[in-house]
Amino acid sequence: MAELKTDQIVLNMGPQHPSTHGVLRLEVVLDGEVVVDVTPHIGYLHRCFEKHAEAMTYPQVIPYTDRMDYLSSMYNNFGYVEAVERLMNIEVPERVKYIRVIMGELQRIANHLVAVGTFGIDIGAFTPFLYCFRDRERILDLFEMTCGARLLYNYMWVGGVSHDLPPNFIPKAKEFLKDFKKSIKELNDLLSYNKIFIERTANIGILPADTAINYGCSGPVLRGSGVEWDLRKNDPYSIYDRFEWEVVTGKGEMGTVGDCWDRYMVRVREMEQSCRIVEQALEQIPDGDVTSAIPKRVKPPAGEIYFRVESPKGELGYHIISDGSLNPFRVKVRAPSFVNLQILPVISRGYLVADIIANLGSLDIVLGEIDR
Amino acid sequence: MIPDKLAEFFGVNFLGYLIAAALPLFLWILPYALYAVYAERKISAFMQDRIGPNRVGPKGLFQTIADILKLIQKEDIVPSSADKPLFIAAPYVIFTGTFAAFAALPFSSIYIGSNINLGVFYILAISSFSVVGILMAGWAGNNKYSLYGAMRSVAQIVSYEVPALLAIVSAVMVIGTLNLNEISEMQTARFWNWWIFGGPLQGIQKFLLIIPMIIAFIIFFIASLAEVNRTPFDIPEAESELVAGFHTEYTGMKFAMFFLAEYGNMFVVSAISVSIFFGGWQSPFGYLGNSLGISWLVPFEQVFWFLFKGSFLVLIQMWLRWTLPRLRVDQLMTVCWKYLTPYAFVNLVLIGIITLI
Amino acid sequence: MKEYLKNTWLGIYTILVGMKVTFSHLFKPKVTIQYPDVRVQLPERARNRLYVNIDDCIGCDQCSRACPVDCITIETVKAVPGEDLGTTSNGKRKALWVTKFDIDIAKCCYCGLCVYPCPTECIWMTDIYEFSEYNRENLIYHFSNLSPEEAEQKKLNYQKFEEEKARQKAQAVANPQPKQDGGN
Amino acid sequence: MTVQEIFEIIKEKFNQEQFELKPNIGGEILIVPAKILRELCFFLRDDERLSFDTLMNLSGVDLADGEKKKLEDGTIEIVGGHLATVYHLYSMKHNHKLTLKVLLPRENPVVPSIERVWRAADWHEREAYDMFGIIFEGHHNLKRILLPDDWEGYPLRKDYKVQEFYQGMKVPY
Repeated sequence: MAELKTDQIVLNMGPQHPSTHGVLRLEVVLDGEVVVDVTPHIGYLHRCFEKHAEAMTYPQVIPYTDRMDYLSSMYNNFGYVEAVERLMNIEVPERVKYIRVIMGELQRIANHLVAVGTFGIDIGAFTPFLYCFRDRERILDLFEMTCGARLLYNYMWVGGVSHDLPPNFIPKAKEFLKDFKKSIKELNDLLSYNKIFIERTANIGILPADTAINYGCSGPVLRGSGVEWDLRKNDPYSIYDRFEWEVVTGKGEMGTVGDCWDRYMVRVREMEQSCRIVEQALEQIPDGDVTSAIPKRVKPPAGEIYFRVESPKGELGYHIISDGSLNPFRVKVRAPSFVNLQILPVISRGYLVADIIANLGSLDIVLGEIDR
Repeated sequence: MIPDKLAEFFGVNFLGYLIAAALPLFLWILPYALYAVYAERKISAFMQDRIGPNRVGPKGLFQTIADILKLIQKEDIVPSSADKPLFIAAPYVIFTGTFAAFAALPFSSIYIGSNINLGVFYILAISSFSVVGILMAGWAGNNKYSLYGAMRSVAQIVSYEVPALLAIVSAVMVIGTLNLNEISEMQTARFWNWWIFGGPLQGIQKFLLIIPMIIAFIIFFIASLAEVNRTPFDIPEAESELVAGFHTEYTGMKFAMFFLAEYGNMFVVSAISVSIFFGGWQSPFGYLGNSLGISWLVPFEQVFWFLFKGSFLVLIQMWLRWTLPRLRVDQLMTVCWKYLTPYAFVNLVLIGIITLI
Repeated sequence: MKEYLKNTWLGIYTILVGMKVTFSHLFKPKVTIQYPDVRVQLPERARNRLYVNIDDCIGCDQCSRACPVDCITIETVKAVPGEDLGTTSNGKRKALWVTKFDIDIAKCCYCGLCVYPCPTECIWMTDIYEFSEYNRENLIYHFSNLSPEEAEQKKLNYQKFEEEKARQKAQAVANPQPKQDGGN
Repeated sequence: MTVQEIFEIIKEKFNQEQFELKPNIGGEILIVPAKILRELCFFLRDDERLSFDTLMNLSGVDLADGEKKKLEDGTIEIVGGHLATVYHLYSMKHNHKLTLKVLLPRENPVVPSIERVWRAADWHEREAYDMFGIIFEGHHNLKRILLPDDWEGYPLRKDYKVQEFYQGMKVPY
C-alpha cells in the first residue's frame, strides 16, 4: 500500500485555554498525537513593571511587586524589601525577621496548594483542587487579619512591616498547622499515590539535572531533578539558619528522577517542611516594635545590587540600581517562572499532547511574573 | 404484557408496539436526565465540601429545568465553515443511539418495550450506534480540538466494546438466554438468587460461580464507563487539553441533546448490568404486594426496583467521576487491551469450565 | 507477570482508597456560606473602600503624593487672614480651604499607602466592599464639603486679597515713606 | 574565592585586555570589553577553579550618560553615552559570585550572545533586545519576546516616547 501521506498539524493552545495557567500561547507542532515541537509565546500580560518602577519612589514600588507573582506576593515583597535594605544597610529588628519568615513560609504553603490543586485539574482530578483551596482560604484569613488584604498585601515595608501581628494570630496559626497535617495526608491518599495519577505523571517530562542547571531552573523544578539546591540553605539570607528543616529533592520513587511526579511530590513535601519552619518560628518569636526601623524617606546611596530569595516558584532575583535619588534608576526582576518556562520545549518533545499539559502544570508557572 | 394489550387497543399491531417502545422516553428518560444532572451537581458539591445548587426552587430542585430553559432560548450557532448537514444531524444521531436501547430494557414483568429474544445483543449493538454521531459532531465542527476529541472517542468506544461483550458473553453462557425478560424472571425473589451471587443454580456450581460473576460485572462496569465517556476515560471531552472535545462548537438545544444523550447512555449501561447481574426488576426481599395480597401493586414495585438499582449504579459512576484523574489515550488502550481483555478471556474460560461441572 | 498483577492490584486498591476519601467528605460540614444572607465578618484591619473625614483634613497633600497610582486629587485655596476655618479634632488650626478632594476608587489599588502619612488620620480604609456602580463616573468620590459656588467664592476673595496686597506693595515701592506709618 | 582572586585569574588569562574592577555596595563589578565576552564566559564556565555553572541574571541597563537635548515638545533626547548589559554569574560548586558589566555605545549596541554558554541566557537576551534594542549577535532567533513584533521603539530607554497609534489603536492612555 502506498505510504500514507501524513502531515504535521500545528495546534494553537492558548492564549485563552483552560489549562495554560494564564495568558500563554503554546504553538504545538504535532505529528498525530506525538509532540514534535512546542514554542511558548508570552507577553500577553506585560504591564511594564520595570518602567513603572523607575517613576515611583521606593515604597511605592512595593504594591507593584505584589502584582508580579500574584500567588506569592508576600515573597515578592520579601525579596524587594531585603534588597533595598541591603542597599541602605538597615538592620531590621528581630521580631520583624521572624514575622517575615512566618509570613513567607505561610505564603509558600498557599502557593504550593494552588500549584498542587491546579496540577490535579490538569490531570483530570477535580476534587483535590477544592480541598487545597479550602485550606488555602484559612491562610488567606490569617493574612487578612494581619495586613488587611487577602491576595496583594503590601505588608512588608523597607525596614519593617506595616502592622504587628494581631493578638489572636499565633493561636489561630497553630490550630491551622495542626489541621493542615491531616489534610496533607488526605491529599496524598486521594491524588499523590493514586495509580492513574502516577501513570499520568511518572516518567513524563524528564528533566536531567545538568540541563536543569544549564537552563538556570530553580525551586521545585530544579529540586525535582534531584539537585539539592535551596537558597534558604545554600545562599542563606534572613534567619532561616535558626530553624532545622531539610531540603526536599526528587528521588524518582515512581519513575525516573526529574519527572512530573517528582516535581509535584517535592511541592507536597515542601509544604510539610514549611509547616515545621512556621511552628518553630511561632515558638521563638521575640517581642519588639515592628515599625521602628522604617525610615521616613527611603533614599539609598548610589550603587547597584543583585539580591535573590527562594520564592515558592524558585530563585526570585532583584537587580536594583539606585542613583541616590528617591526613585530607583533601574529595577530588573529575575522571575523564576520566566526561566523555568524555557525548558518546556526541552521536556515536551516526543511526548503526547496530554503530557504537555502535565509538564506545564508541573512547572507551576504564573504569567504575571513571566510578562512583568 | 402491556405492548400486546396496546396493540389490541389500537387494533394496529405496529402502532401499539411503537407506542409501547416510545413510552419510556416521556415517562422516564426526560425526568431522569433532568434529575441525574441535578444529582451529579449535588453529589459532586457534597464531595467537595460545598453545597451545590440550592437557589432555584426548594433545595435547588428546579435548577436543571432552569438550565434547559436557558439552553432553549440560547442562540443556536452553526459555525460558518461547518459541514452543515452533518453538524445539525449529529446530536440527534447520538440521541437516537441511546434512546433506541431503551426499547429492550425490562422495566417490569408486565412491561417491556419489545420482548425480543436477542435483547442483550440488540442493546449492545444499538448503543454503539452513537459512535457515528460523535464522529459526525467532531468532524462537522471544523475545529481541531473537536476533531481530536472525535478521533479519540471513536478509538475508545470501539475498543471497549470487546471487553464489555466478553464479560456479557461469559455471563450469558451460564444464563442461557439473551431475552432480558426471561433473565430477570430467572433471578427469583431473594437477592442471593441474583446472577452476581451465582443465580438460581444449586449446589457447588452456584458457589463456584460467585467469584467469576463478580469479576465479569467489574469488567463490564469499567468497560461501560469507557463507552459512556465517564471519568477515568472521559478523554474525548477532556477539558484540560481538548477544551471540550467533540461538542466544543455546539450551543443551545444541540448542546442539551448531547447532555441528555450522555445521561441517557449512563442509565442504559447501568440498566444492562442491573438486568443481567442484579436481578433486573426482582426485588431483593420479596414483594410487598404479595405479602399484603394486593397483586396489582407488584408490577409497580418491580418498576421501582429496576429504576432504583439502575440509578444506584449511575450514582456510583458519578462518585467515580469526582475521585479519579483522567487516563491518557495510550494508557486507555493499554488498560483495554492488556488488562481488561485478558482478564475477560480468563473469566470466560473459568465460567465455561464451571458450567461443565 | 508479577508486575502485571501488582499493577492491577495497585490500581484497584488506590482507586478504592480515593473513593473512601471522597465518600467520607459527603458527610463533613460544608465550608461555603450563603453570601447575600450570611456575610463574612471582616477583621478590623480589612482594607476595602477609602473614607475621608473632611473636617479633619488640612489639605497637606501627603496622601496624594504617597499614592502609587495618583488616584487622589486635592485642590486647596489659602484662607484670607480674616477667615476662621476652625480646628481639626486633634487641635491643629486649619489654614487651607480644601475646595476639591476627589478619590477615583476605580483606579485605587487598595495598597493603603495613603493612610499612614496623614498627620490628622482623616483618611482610612473601611470594610465596605460592595460599592459597584453602573457607570464609572460614580466611582469618583467627592469628599470636599464646599459646594462649587462656595469654592468659586473662596477663590475670588483670595484673588481679591492677592491684588489688594500686590497693590499695597506696589504703592509702598512707589513712594517709600519712612517706617513709622506703615501700619495703615 | 573573593572577587579579587577571580579578577587576578582572569587578568592573567586575558592579559592584553584592559579590565576595570569598580567597587560597589552590592559587590565589585568587573567592566569587560564587549569583543572578548564569549571566550571569557566559556573560560569562566569551563575553568576548574572558577566553574561558574549558572547565569543568575542578565539585565540590560540604559546608563543615560550621554548629553541630553531638550526637544520642543518637552521630552528629552539622549545622544551618545552608553547602554550596558550586566551579567550575574554564580558557581554552585565553589559558591562564589561574579558580576560582569559590558558598556555598549548607544548608537549601535552590539554584544556577542552567550546563549551557547548558558542556555538560560536565551530569553534574557531576547528581553534585553526587546526593551533596550541591544543586538546580541549569534543569537538563534533574536526577536521581541514581550512586546508585539511590530512595536516601534525600545520602551525601557530613558528617552522613549510612546508611539501615537499602534495598528490604528490609540496608545497613550
